Amino acid sequence: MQPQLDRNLRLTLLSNMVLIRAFEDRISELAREQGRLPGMQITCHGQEAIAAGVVRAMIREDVIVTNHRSHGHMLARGVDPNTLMAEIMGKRDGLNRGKSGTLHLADPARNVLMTSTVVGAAPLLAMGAAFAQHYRNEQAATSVFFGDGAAAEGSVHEAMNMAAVWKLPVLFVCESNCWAGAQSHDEHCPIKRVADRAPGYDMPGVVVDGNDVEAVYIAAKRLLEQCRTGRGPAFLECLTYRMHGHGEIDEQHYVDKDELAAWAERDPIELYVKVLQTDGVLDSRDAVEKQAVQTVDAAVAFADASPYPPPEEALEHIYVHPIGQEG
Amino acid sequence: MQPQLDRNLRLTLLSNMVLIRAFEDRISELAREQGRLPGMQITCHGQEAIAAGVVRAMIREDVIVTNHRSHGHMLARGVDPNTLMAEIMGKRDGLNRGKSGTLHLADPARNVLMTSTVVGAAPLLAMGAAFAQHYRNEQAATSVFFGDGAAAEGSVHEAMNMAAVWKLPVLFVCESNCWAGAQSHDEHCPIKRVADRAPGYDMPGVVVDGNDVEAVYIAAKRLLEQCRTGRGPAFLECLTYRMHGHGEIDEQHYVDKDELAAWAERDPIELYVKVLQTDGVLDSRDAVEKQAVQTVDAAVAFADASPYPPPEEALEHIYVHPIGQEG
Amino acid sequence: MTVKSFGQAVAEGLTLALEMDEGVFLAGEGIGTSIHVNPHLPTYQLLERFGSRRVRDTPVSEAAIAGLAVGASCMGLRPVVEIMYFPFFTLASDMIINHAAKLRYLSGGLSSFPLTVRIKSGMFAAGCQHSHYLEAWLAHVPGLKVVYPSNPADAKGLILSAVFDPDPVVIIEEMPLYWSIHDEVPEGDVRVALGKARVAREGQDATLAAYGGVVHVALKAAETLAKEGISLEVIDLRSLVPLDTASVLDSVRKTGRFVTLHDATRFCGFGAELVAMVAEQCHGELKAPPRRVAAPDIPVPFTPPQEEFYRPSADTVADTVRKLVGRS
Amino acid sequence: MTVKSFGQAVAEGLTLALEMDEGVFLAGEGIGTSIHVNPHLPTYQLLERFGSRRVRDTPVSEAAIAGLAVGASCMGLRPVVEIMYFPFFTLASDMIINHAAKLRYLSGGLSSFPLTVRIKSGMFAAGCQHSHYLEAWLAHVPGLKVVYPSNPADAKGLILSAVFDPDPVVIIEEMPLYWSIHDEVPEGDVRVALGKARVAREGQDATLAAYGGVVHVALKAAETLAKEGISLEVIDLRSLVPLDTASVLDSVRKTGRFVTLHDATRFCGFGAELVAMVAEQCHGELKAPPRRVAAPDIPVPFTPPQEEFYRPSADTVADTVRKLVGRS
Ligand SMILES: Cc1ncc(C[n+]2csc(CCOP(=O)(O)OP(=O)(O)O)c2C)c(N)n1
Ligand SMILES: Cc1ncc(C[n+]2csc(CCOP(=O)(O)OP(=O)(O)O)c2C)c(N)n1
Ligand SMILES: [Mg+2]
Ligand SMILES: [Mg+2]
Repeated sequence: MQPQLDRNLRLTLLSNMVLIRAFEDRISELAREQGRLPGMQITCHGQEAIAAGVVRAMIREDVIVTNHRSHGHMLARGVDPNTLMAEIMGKRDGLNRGKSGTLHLADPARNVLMTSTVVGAAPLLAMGAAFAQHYRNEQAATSVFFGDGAAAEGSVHEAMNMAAVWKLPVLFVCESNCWAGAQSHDEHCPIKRVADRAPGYDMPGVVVDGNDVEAVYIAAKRLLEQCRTGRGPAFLECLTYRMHGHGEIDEQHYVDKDELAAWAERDPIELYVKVLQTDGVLDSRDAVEKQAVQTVDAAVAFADASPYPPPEEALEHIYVHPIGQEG
Repeated sequence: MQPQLDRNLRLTLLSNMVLIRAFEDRISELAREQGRLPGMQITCHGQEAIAAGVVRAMIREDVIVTNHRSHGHMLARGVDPNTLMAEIMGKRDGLNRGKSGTLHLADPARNVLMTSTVVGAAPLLAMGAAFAQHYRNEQAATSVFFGDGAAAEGSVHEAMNMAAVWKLPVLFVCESNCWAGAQSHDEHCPIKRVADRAPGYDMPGVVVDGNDVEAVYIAAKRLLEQCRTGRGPAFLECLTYRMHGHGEIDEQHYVDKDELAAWAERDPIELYVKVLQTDGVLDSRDAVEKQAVQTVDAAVAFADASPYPPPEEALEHIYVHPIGQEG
Repeated sequence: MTVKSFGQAVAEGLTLALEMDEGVFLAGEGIGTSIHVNPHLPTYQLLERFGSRRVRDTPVSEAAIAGLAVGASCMGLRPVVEIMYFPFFTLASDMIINHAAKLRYLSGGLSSFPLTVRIKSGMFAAGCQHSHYLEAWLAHVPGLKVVYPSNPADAKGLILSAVFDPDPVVIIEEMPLYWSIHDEVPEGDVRVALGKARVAREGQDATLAAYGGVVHVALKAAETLAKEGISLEVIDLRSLVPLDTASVLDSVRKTGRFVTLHDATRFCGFGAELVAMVAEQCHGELKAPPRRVAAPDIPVPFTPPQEEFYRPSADTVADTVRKLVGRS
Repeated sequence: MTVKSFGQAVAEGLTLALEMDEGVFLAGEGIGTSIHVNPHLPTYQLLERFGSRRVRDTPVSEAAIAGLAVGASCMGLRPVVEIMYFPFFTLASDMIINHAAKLRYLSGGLSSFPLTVRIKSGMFAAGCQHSHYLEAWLAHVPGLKVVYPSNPADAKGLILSAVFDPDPVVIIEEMPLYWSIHDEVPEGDVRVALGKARVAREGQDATLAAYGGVVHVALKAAETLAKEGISLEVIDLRSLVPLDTASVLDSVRKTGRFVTLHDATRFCGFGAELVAMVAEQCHGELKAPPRRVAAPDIPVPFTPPQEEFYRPSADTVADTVRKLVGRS
């Protein structure tokens, strides 16, 4: 039995997930409209509980490093949906002035420090960020999100090894969604649970149901606490399923329809709504959803109203002091 | 209790180790003579049992890939000491016409396929070689030697992961000699035994006393058998100690003298001589040693007699058909 | 001759190679089962056709993909491995640079490495972690050969030459060409020799050397210039290493003017080598300074107007040539 | 001013940086406890002096070393990390090329990465897996700065500028210089600005641009040539990015002749950029073709006579200049 969580927290977990879903639904729609969203769109449909659960378990000083499937992490962390949507559209008022698009979002003011879309790179960046926290003796940790496919990369190994040798405060969050592109788990990983590698780095490896937001929250909270108190890194594997294609263009011809349907039955939002309704915590699901849709409507309106940044601005933001104009 | 090995095999194990020791002793001496051996010399003093044990456990079709500490593996595999010594001196009659020196020896005719001195690279090369064996359905395996320090590299992780996913016939031989350069085990590895990572790749991880040549031989033989019969890769960690500096220039100021002395008590050759004498297998230790020294004397004479290759030969051996001269 | 897309032409080269030699196998991320179902992709349905022994989806593990190629080729196989996008080449670069390119040398010629690395390049609104034109890096490394086709026939002919070359060859494929360029492709095992440039358009007033997709940009500029009475010779290098220096220099000696064009950034790009070579060899024969048209020295931008800003255009090429011939 | 070795000068720069800013830390393989005990090594006794928090030996894990620098610098620290030998840069290259150099751009200027990467280069009878001159790779990547000192004062001054620069700077240190070059070094926090070349020797007949250890080779050649009445101007670039183009071009305009020199292989080396730039900018002002003196296009050989064969010599430089001025 999981301990009972605070009512407000539970409602926040739900509303975070609902907002993420509404946002990703809209991305999914917009991606089908010709010329609306530049590039391939990767959503986190089905993985909302991991974003909400882990991020709510973080304290303000904690830092996030994430990967190509980052919208949920950003929204859970409170990144402004307006600038987020504008960024995804490549607009001037985007979070990163249209320099990132969906793939490399950063909001350092909210400690969403960096995103890398090089698979496996985020854990190395996170290890470096956690080093800084450790170096400064901060009571803070870094959570890094990556996929089960990423676990094949040498970079993840090096990050875990160095974090472990130096006891750095990193929580490695592996979103095991059964796929890496069109490759299934057993095509890239010889063992069933990536977390079983954690003991090889002398760190705890915890496996949770990634569609159970409270389970994720509770595990993350405990492990982050351990990270913050000098006991070194930890590994949290969240079992889930990628409900959309790898990108919105991907029609998942390689996915077993029954498997997908079975996971749809375990939708993290539906599951949690049921729990909260049973516990009498949730009055109106509709209100939460309506609010989310309004937020997303506003974000799209904001983003649509923003122009593209000027082409020549492509020359900016490379160096702090542009070359030839140093002090 | 280990099973009793064949008398000839036991004597071969001993003579292999003794030859390696004599060779490395000579390298050590020559390294101290100004201008005799180009570059830094890395010997395998103290690790002879691993070379002899693993290589004797291999069949002729098996392939070796090795690293910067390779002389022992080469000699155990029957590489001609003359051309080996000449190569280390950078001479024209060297195994690789002076292109390799001590660091990148290759003798494909004897299935010593490749050496890489990029730490951690050998396991990737070995995985690729084992893929070829698997692809051709050969009943053969690849043994790869690397250090405990190398285990920190992402390349070793990627090699183990891919070999495991595809069940390739690689025996990963980790020579855990307590050091990586001047860094001790716990500065680069968060766990005591590197082999404890093997289950994370669904492969057996066996730890043996690397100074007990028969233990190494028996374990390697069993694991290689498994590799050759389609049961996938295996990991063998041989616990030992680096008895000389990282290179012959290294005076090991950072090494605890008592620790070194304790390991000297466990010299693999001395231990085995005692075993063989107790078992009445070894008639004359002196004869074995004399033979080895003669072989090494001859090797040095051969190498000394060989000139350096012509400078312009530096332009050769890049492409099979030199550019501009393609058929 | 049949008209095929660039991607289909690569596929045809790969198919032939797989048919002709049992030692040829393909490996890469999603080359078998892919999230993209597109008949213009070079490995489309090759898994179905040749099975997973010959056509192998790999883990997301670029160092291992390259290590696989180096190790297997040393054993005599002919691996053809794919690096999904050029920036990820960095992850494979130790294997390719320090091993594929050097191990034959280090062995004193005892070993050889008949491997092919296919690198997908180009821009597709994904930004600089997916798009980075690094061909100059590869060309700077002795031991590699580097080819860069611009059209379907060359793509097929170069991939065949690459696969059966005894040394490591890197072939750079610009993804957007896969479906955007269609042209005639000869049937059968028709190879294009490595190191032979092609005159894509004859001209008298200036020489332009390019490779890959921008050859079409150059041809468009040449078309425009022709209407103005300026005749631009366009040389499609096809192969950067070996480089067909004679073709370039002969043309420059004929026209007396030289310009290069590439999608890579200017500073230390491949164009620097071409201009340097021309400056060294044709001193006193040039009627105007040599010029480089290239991307500005910035990462590939994400947002569409900036991506467009990055890309060297036919207009820029035409303007540059006009200036060279004194007509601006 | 005190006379110091090149290695001691780097050490002095690092020491000052560590003293001046608590956010500066060093990391690398064997930079604290080393197998080499040599007072001319740049990190000699820094561990003893600053402790293992500030001076950190790492696992053999180049990607992690670079990732450490990127992550920690984004948090506001000033990491100074070492890549033991240049070929191992490949293993760190994803972090340096795709992250250190690009993440500020991708963030739209929100983040910055004040990190320094020290790469040890040079030849030392170990062969091409330990020696590979890849500075042209780095210079081709927008977002990095690249410096390459030739003497102790510059080494100290450039390392200080690098550490306190707000952007990623790579400094290439040629190991053999550590103990072979001694010269005066100013006391205290005396920085050498990034992007300012130095005229190492004035001359009138030809301009030679070089960087790192070969500056001394060039000076030796200049000495020989002077005796023959040929006056060679030697420019020590000090920094490849930003490049002090004005200094090079002004000198070329004065002398009318240009030659570059580097230890890297010729094809697509940094000399190609320099020659291209001069050819573009000084067309009609050159009295002779520009020239490159560089290593042949081969991996760095191991055996001593071949290593020597690889290395561009003062004799070759002198011969090249003699030809340029029509005196051969
Ligand atoms: C180094 C690298 N290789 C390949 C890719 C292409 N790629 C993008 S996402 C992806 C699959 C990643 O799978 P996983 O890590 O499980 O994350 P998921 O997409 O399932 O969330 C691949 C192969 C990349 N971005 N980076
Ligand atoms: C990629 C790489 N990094 C660093 C080095 C320098 N180096 C050579 S050997 C060595 C230590 C290796 O330790 P280990 O793997 O335990 O092997 P051992 O020397 O103990 O046999 C290092 C760091 C290298 N050759 N390659
Ligand atoms: Mg996944
Ligand atoms: Mg070791």
